Amino acid sequence: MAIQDDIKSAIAEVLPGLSCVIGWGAGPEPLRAAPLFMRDAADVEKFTAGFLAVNNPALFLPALKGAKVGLVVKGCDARSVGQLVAENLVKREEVHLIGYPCRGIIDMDKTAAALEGRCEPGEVKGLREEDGDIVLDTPGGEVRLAKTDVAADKCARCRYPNAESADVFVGEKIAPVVERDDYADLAAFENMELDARKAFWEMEMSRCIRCYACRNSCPLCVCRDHCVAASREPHWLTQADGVRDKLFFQLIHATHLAGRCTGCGECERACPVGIPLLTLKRAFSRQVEGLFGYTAGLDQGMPPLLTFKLEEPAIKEREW
Amino acid sequence: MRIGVFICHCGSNIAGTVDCASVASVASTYPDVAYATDIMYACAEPGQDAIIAAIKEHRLTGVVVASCTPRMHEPTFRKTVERAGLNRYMFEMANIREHVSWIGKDMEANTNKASELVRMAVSKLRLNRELKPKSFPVTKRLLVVGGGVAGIQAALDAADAGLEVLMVEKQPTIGGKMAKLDKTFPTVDCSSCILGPRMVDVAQHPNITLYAYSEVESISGYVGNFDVKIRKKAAYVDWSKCTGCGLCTEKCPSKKSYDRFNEGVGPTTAIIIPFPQAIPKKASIEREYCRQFNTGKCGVCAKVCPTGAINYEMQDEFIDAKVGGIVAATGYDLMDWTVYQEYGGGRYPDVVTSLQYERMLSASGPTGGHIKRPSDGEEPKDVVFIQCVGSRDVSIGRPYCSGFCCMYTAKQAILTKDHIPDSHSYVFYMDIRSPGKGYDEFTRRVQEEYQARYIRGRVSMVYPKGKKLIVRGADTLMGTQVEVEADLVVLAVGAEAAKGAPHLAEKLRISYDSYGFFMEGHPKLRPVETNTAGVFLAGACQGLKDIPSSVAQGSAAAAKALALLSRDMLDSDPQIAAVNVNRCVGCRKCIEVCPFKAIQEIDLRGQPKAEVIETVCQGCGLCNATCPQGAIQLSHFTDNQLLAEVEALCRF
Amino acid sequence: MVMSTDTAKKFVSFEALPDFLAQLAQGACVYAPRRENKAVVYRPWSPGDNVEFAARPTESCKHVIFPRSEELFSFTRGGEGENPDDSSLILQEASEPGPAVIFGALSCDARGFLAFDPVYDGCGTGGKARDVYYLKRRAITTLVVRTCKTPLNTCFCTWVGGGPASSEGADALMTEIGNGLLFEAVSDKGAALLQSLPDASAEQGAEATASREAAQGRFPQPADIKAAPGSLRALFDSAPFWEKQTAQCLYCGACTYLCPTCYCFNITDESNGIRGVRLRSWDNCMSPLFTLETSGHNPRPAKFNRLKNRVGHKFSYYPKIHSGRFSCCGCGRCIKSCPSSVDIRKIVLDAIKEAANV
Amino acid sequence: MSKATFGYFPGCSGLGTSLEYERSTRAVCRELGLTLWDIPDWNCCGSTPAHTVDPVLSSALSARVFAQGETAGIRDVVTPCPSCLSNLRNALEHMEDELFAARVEALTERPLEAGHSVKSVLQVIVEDIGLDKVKERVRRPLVGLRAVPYYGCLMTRPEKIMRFDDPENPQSLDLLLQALGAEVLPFPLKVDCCGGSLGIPVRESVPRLSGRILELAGELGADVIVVACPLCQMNLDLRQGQIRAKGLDYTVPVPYFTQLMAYAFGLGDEEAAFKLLAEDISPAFSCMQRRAGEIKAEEARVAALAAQKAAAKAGRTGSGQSQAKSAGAAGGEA
Amino acid sequence: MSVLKEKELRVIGFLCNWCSYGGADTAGVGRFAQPTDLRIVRVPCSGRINPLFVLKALLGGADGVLVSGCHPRDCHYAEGNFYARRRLEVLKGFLPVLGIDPRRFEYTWVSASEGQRWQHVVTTFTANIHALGPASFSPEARELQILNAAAR
Repeated sequence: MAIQDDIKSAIAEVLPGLSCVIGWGAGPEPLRAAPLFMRDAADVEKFTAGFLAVNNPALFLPALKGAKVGLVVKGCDARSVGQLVAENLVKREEVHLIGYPCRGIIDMDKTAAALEGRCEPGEVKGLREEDGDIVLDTPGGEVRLAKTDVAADKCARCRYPNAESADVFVGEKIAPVVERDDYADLAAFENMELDARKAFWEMEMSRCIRCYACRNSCPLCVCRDHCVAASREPHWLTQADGVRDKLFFQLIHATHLAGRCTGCGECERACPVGIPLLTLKRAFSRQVEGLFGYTAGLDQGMPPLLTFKLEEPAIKEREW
Repeated sequence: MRIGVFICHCGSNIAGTVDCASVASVASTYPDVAYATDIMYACAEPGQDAIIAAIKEHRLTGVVVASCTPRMHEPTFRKTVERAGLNRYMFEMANIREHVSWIGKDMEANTNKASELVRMAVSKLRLNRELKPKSFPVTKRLLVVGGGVAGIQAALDAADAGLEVLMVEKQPTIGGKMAKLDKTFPTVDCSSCILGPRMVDVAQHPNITLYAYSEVESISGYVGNFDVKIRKKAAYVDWSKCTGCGLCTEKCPSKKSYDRFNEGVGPTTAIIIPFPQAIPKKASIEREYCRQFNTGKCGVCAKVCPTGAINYEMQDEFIDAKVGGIVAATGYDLMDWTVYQEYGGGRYPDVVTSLQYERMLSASGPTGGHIKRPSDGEEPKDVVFIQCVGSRDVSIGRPYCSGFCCMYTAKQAILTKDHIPDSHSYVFYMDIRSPGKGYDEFTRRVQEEYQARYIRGRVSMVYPKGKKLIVRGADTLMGTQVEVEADLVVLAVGAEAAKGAPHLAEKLRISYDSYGFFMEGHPKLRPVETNTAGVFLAGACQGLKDIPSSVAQGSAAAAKALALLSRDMLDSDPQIAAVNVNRCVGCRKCIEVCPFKAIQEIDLRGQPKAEVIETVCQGCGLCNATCPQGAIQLSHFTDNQLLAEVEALCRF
Repeated sequence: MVMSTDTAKKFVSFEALPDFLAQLAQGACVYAPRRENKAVVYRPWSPGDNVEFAARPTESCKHVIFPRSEELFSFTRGGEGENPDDSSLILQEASEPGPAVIFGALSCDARGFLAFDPVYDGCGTGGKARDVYYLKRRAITTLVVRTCKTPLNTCFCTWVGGGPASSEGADALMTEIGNGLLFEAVSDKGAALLQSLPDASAEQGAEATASREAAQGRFPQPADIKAAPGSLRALFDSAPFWEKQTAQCLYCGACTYLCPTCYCFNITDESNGIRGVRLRSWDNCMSPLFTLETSGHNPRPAKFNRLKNRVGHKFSYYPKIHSGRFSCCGCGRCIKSCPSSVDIRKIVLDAIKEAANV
Repeated sequence: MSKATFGYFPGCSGLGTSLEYERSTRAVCRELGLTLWDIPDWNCCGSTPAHTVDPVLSSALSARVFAQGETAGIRDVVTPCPSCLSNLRNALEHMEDELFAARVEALTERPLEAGHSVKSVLQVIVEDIGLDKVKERVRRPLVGLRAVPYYGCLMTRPEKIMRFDDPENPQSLDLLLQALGAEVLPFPLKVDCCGGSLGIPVRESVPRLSGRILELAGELGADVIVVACPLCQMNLDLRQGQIRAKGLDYTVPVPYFTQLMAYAFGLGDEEAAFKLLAEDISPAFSCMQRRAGEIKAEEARVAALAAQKAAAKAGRTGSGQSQAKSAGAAGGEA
Repeated sequence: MSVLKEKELRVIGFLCNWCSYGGADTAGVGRFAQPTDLRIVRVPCSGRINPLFVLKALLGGADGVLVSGCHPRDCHYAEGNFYARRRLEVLKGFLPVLGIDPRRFEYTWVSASEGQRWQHVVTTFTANIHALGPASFSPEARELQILNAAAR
C-alpha cells in the first residue's frame, strides 16, 4: 500500500528527534496486528497500517511522560490524545502525531460471527485486502467478507476519520462516515424494558473475570496503579465474586469517564469475555453531549463534570 | 473499639414517640458497642456527667448520642467527650428528634428508624479517627458592611475595644435609614440629634477607616483571615480635596436629579452632598443626571470648586484589605409598592410612602419640615395612613410582618397633628402590633390625645376626585364601608432585605431566606452569628427590627467579633481534606475543582502530587468526590465513613 | 488419577447426549461450555442448554476447582451487650462444595491442573501445607475432556508435552465421531461416570482413534524450548531485553485469569457490622499490587519486571522445582485474548535466542 | 399564534338588552378576520340566578354549553359578556376537581372532554388579533374623542380565574381605544362596581354606585364611557335618567367598545347600532369633531412655525450659533 | 436490620449539612409530619456526593435515593452544588441504561429555612417510590441463583 510507505517515510523523518514512534506491526496471527514501538529504521520497516490497526496507541502516552513520543494515529486515537492534552495529563508538545485517513478497523467478534459454521478466526491462515473486502485463507478455502460487515461498530458512526490534530497528515483526508452520532445503538438497547436491561447486565457481568483489561486498555484511565478497584482506603469494592461488585466496578469506570470518554471502544474490545462495556460509557457520553455540548477529545478545556456554569440552561430541574 | 451509645429521651420530645429503651437494647448488639443506655436529657448536666462516667467506667473509646440535630448539640457533646479524655471527633450523633420523633407518631416505625440511625452512626464512628486542630494566626481587624445605625453601633463598640475597623457604605454618607427619619418612636426625639453624634464618632474614631460610596467587591479566605476587595466608586470628586463647602451643589445647573436621600421628594442637583449632617460631608456626582457626562458640556462644578476637587476622569478604585471578621449590617429597603394598582400604582402624586413622608416632616428635608402635598404644595388637612402595604399579604408573596410600621405610623400621625393642628389623621390598620417598652402606650396616645381615627380594615381603593383622593375601605369593626376624602395618603410600605443582599450573601457564603434576609446560625441561640465562621449579623439585614433592636444587635455582633478577634491564634477545623500521597497520581483534578484554591501541586521525589493547604481548606469535600482514585479524603467524611453509613442500610 | 483397568469405550449419540447430561446432573453440577454473546464460558448445564463444541472456550475451567473468589470461612463477633469485654470471634467454616463434572473441556485445560496439583498438595513442604480447599474440590470433580480437531493459530500444546487428544489430568476423553461422541475413561472416576453408557462398537473405536491421529497431525510441530529455563535465568537482569519485549503489554490480568495454570491468590476479609467472611480470590502477578509491600517498596515496580516474572515462572522457576515440567499447557489463551497481542511463544523463543547471543 | 376560528356564545343579553353589542361584535370580528361559529342550541351560562343558589347546577349549565360546542367540534369559545365568561371559566375551573365534575356530569348526563377554553371578545382582540391589526383597519380615527374606559368588576377578577390584564388597573381597553385614535382619560374607577344585578333587589344601590362612576366621568370631562359588559352598560346608560333624577348633573353616552370599533372601521349605522343606546351619542361625536378640528389647526400652526424657523436658519448662517445656544438653554430648563 | 415490612421501603437521603439537613431540622422543629422511610446521611456539601454513593445504594438494595443541597448560588462552599447539579443530572439520565427507573433517584435544593418544602419533597418522593414499589435490582441474588443451582 502506497500510504503505508508514505507513513513509513513520515515516521523515518521524525524518528531521530523522538524517543520512539508507536504504531502497529505484525501480530501473533493473520487477523491481528500488535502495537509496534519503533526506535530504529529496522523497526520502521515492520510498520503496518490499515484494517488491522486496531490498538489505540494513545494508551501508552501517560506512562511515557517526559520524553517526546511519536504516535501514528487514527481519527479516534487522536481524540484520545486530544482529551489527555485537554486535561493536562499529557503535554501536547511532548507528542508528535502522524495522522492518516482511517477507513475502519476490524472487529474480531464480528469476524467470528461472519465465519461461524466455517471456522474460528483463530484458524485463519492468511488475509489480503481487495477493494472494500478482506479475503481470508481458511482451512475450508477462501472466504471473502465485506469490510463494512466486519468493521468495528465505532467505524460505522465515525465522525472524525482524519486525525485533525495531527502534526503531520499522510494522504488525502476523507469524508466522515456520518455527520452526527445519533446513538442509535443506545436507542436500540433501550427498546428493552427496564427489567430486561437489568437482567442483561446481570447476565453479562456474571461472566466478568475481573482481569481489568477494560481499565488497562483505556487511554483515559489515569489512576492505573492506584485504582480503587483493589484499594481498602477507600473500600468501594469487595473481592467477592458477585455481579454487584463486578458491575459496580464498571460503574466506577464509566463514572470516571463521564464527559471524558471519546468512545474509542478499547475497553469493550479488550474484554476477553465480550461484555459490551462501551454501552455504559456511551450512555454517559450521550448525557454529557446533550447537556453540555461537550465533545471529548475535540473540545478544549476541562471536561464538563470538572467545571460548571451558574445557569445551566440544558438542565431542567424538577419542580416539587 | 469500645463504643458507648446514649439514647436521649429529651423529656417526652423523643420518648413520646420512640421507645428509647428498646433502641438502646438493639444498639447494644451493634458491632463494637460496649455499652448502650437510654437517658433522660443527654445535654443537661446530669446527662453529660452520666456520659463521662460511662466513658470512664466502661473504658469507652467512642460515643454515639442519639438525640436532637447535630447542628444543635454536636459541639456540646464533643466538649463532653473531650472532658472525659476522648478526642472530640470520636463522637457521632444520630438525629432522632428533628428527623424522627417530631415528624411522625408511629411508635413502631419511629423506634425502628431510630435504631437504624443509631446503627448508621455506630458504623461511621467505627471508622472515625482522632483529629487534632491546627492553630493559625488571626488578623485583628473587623469589616463592617453597612453604615446604618446597626453597623455604626457595631463599628464603634469594636473600635472602642481597640479593634481596627473598616466600614464600607454603599451610599455617599453613612446613617442609613435612620438618618432619613425625622423623629423616632416612642420618645418622639429627633432622629438626627441622636444619630448625628454617633456618625461623627465614626468619622473621628482613630480605629475606624470609613469607605463611603464603596461596595464589597469580593471576599475570599476564611475566619480570621478574610481577604476583602473593596470597590471605591468614582464620586468624580477628589474627597481628599473636597471640604464639603457645598458651592458646587448651589451652582450645579442640573436641578432635576432624583434625590435619593430625600426619596424623590423634590428634585436635587447632579452633584450632591446628601444632607447637611452627612458623614463624610463630601460631594459626589450622580453621573446619570450630570450634564458634563451626558452632553460633554458644562463643567460648572469644576469651575466653582475652590479646591479643584472635581475630577470627571475619576475611575473606580479597588482596595485590598485583610480582616479577621465581618459584620454584615446592610439593613432593609422598602418593597416596590406600585404592585398595588388599587392604590394607584404610583400614578397619584399625593399617595406617598412613609419614608417620603418622613422626609416631608423633617426640618432638614426638601420642604423644610412643612408638610406639603406633592401635587400642588398645599398643606393637607385630611391625611390617611394605610398600613400593611406589602406586609402580611400572602397574595403578593409577603406573608411576614414588617414589625415597625404600626409604631412609625402612630408617630407620623402624632407629628402630623403637631405640624398641622387642624388636621385629621385616619389610620387603616389590620392589627396594631406594639409590643415594646412604652410602645402600646404610644399607640393609645395617638388615638386618645391626638384624635387619630384608627379604622380596622383594609383599603380597597384609592382614587382621585378633584383635588381630593377618595380612600375607600372596609371598617371591619363597624361592618361598614368607609370612604374618606383625603388630601394626602401615606402608605406604610412593607420592608424587605436591602437590594443586593443576596448578592452579598453569596460573597460572604452565608445563607439567606426567600426574602433576602440573612440566616442566623440559630434562631434563638445564635441570633447574630451565621453558619460561616467569622461572619456576624447586625440589624435589619437579619430580619426586620426597629432602632433599639438594631442597636442592640450591633453591639451583640461587635461582642461576638471581639470574642473571636481577641485571640491571637485560632484553631482550624481538622475536618478538612488530606492527600494520601501514595495513591495520588498528580492528575490535578482536585486542584481544578477546589472552590478555595486550597490544593496545590507539589513535587515529591520527581512525582507531581496534590497537597492541601490546611488553613485554606474549608472541608467541602468536592475534591474527595472528584478524585478518581480516592487519594484525597475529607477527614471525618471519608469515602469509607460514608460507605459505612450506606452499607449499614443497604447491603445484601 | 491413573487408569486402573482397561475400561471399555462408550458411545453417546448427539441425540442422546442431553439425556446423558441430565443423568450426570442428577448427582453433580455439570459444567459445560456455553456460548454467551461473544464468549464461550463454562456454565452449570441444565436441561435445554446447548453444549458449545464448535468454538473453543474463551476461559479455562480452572474456576470450577479453584473459584475466582471463595469463602474460606465466615466470622461473627463474640461479645455482645452486657459482655463487652468478650473480643472473641465465632468462626464458621464455609459450606462443603458438592460434586462436579466438567464436561467437554479442552485437553489443555485438564493439563493445566497438573501445574496446580503439586503446589496445592504441599509439594516442597513435605506434604504439610496441603490446601484442603483445592484438594477437596479436585477430588470430587470429574473432568471429561474432548479431542481438538484443529489447532488455532495460538495453540502450542505440543510445545509443552500436550496434544489435541491428551487425557493427562482428566478422567475421561471424548472424541467426536459421526453422529456422536466416543468416550474413554482414563481414571476410576471417569469410569464410574461412564458406567451407564452403552459400549461403542469396534468400528466406532477405530474411527475415534483415526480421528485423534488426524488431529494430532494437524497440530504444529513443537519448537525446541528445552533451553528456556536456563535462558530465562540468564536474562534475569537484562532489563533492556525485557523492556522491549513487554513494551506493548497493558499489564491487565486477562492472560493470568484465562490461564489454566495460573494459581495465585489473595486473601481479604470483607465485613459488614459484626459479621464478615474471609475470601480467597484470584490475584495475578501482572498487577503492581501483587508484590507491593507495606513499606511502599515494590520489588516489581515496572511492567517488564512483572511480565518477566510471568514468563520466567512458567518456563524457568516452576520447572526448576517441579522436575522440569513447564507451568504452561500451551492453550494459547494468553495470546488469543491479549488485548495488546503479546505472544508468550515469541518471548520464550526470543529469550533463548538472546541468551545464546550473550 | 392567533387563532382565527372560535365558537361564539352570545349570552342571553346578546339577544335582548345588548343587541348593539352583539351586532357590532359580529361585524368587528368579521372585519378582523375572526370566524365565529355559533354554538348550536346554547343555553344560559348559569349566571346569577343559578350560581347564587346551586353551584353544581350553574356549572352544569355551563358544561352543557361546552358540550354543545364539543358536538360541533369547538374547543375554544369566545363570549362578549364578562358575566358569562366568569361563569363559564368558573365551571371549567371547578370541574378540575373530579368529584365536582362527577356531580356536574350526573346532571348533564354527558362527560366533558378535556381541553376547553373560553375568552372574552376583548381578550381575543387584544391578545390573539393584536392592536397593530386593529390600527391597520381604522378608517375613521376617533381623534378628539375623550373616552373613559370602564371594565366593570368582572372582566379581570378574580385574578386566578380570569387571568387577563392587571386585576386592579387593566390597560387593554385603554390601549384599544388609543389604537382607535381616541384620547383616553385615566379613569380610577375603571373596575369599580356599577351595582350589577343588585339594581333589582336593592334598587337604590345602582344610582349610588353607577352614579359615582358617572359623576367622576363627568368631572373628568369624558365624552363617552366605553364599556364591555351588558349589565354595566344597562346600569350606566338605561338608568342614567334615574340617576340624574337623584341629582346627577351630567349626560353621557355609554357605547360598547365594539360599537366604537365599528365606527372607526368605517362600518355602517346598522353595524355600529348607536341608535340602540339610550343616551344619544351624537353630541359626543360633535365634540370629537370640533376637537379634531382644533387639533388639526394646532398641528398646522406648529408645522408652519418649524418650517419658518428652518428657512430662517438656512438664510442667516452668521447668527446660527447664538440661535442654537439659546435653544439649547431653553431645552435644558424644559 | 431492615425496613418495616409492608410499611416502608428503603429510601436514603444524602443531605448537605448547611442547607438541606437544616431544612429537615426546620421541618422537624415545625412538626411537619413526614413518612418514616427516609434515612439521612449527612455530608458537608452536595459537592461531596460522589454519584457512586448513589449507585452504591441503588445496587445495594435501596428503593430510592434522594440528594438535597443548597439552592444554586447559595452553596456554603460557594460552588459545590454547581458541580453536584451537573454530576447528578448526568447520573439521573444514565440510570435507565442499567435498568434502574430514573424516578428512583432525585436531587433537589432545599434551604435551611424551607421546612415546609422539605416536608413536601420527602412526602412526594417517598410516595413516588411507593408507587414504583420495591426495586428489583438484586444482582447478588441472581448470581447466587446461578451458582447455587450449580453447587446444590
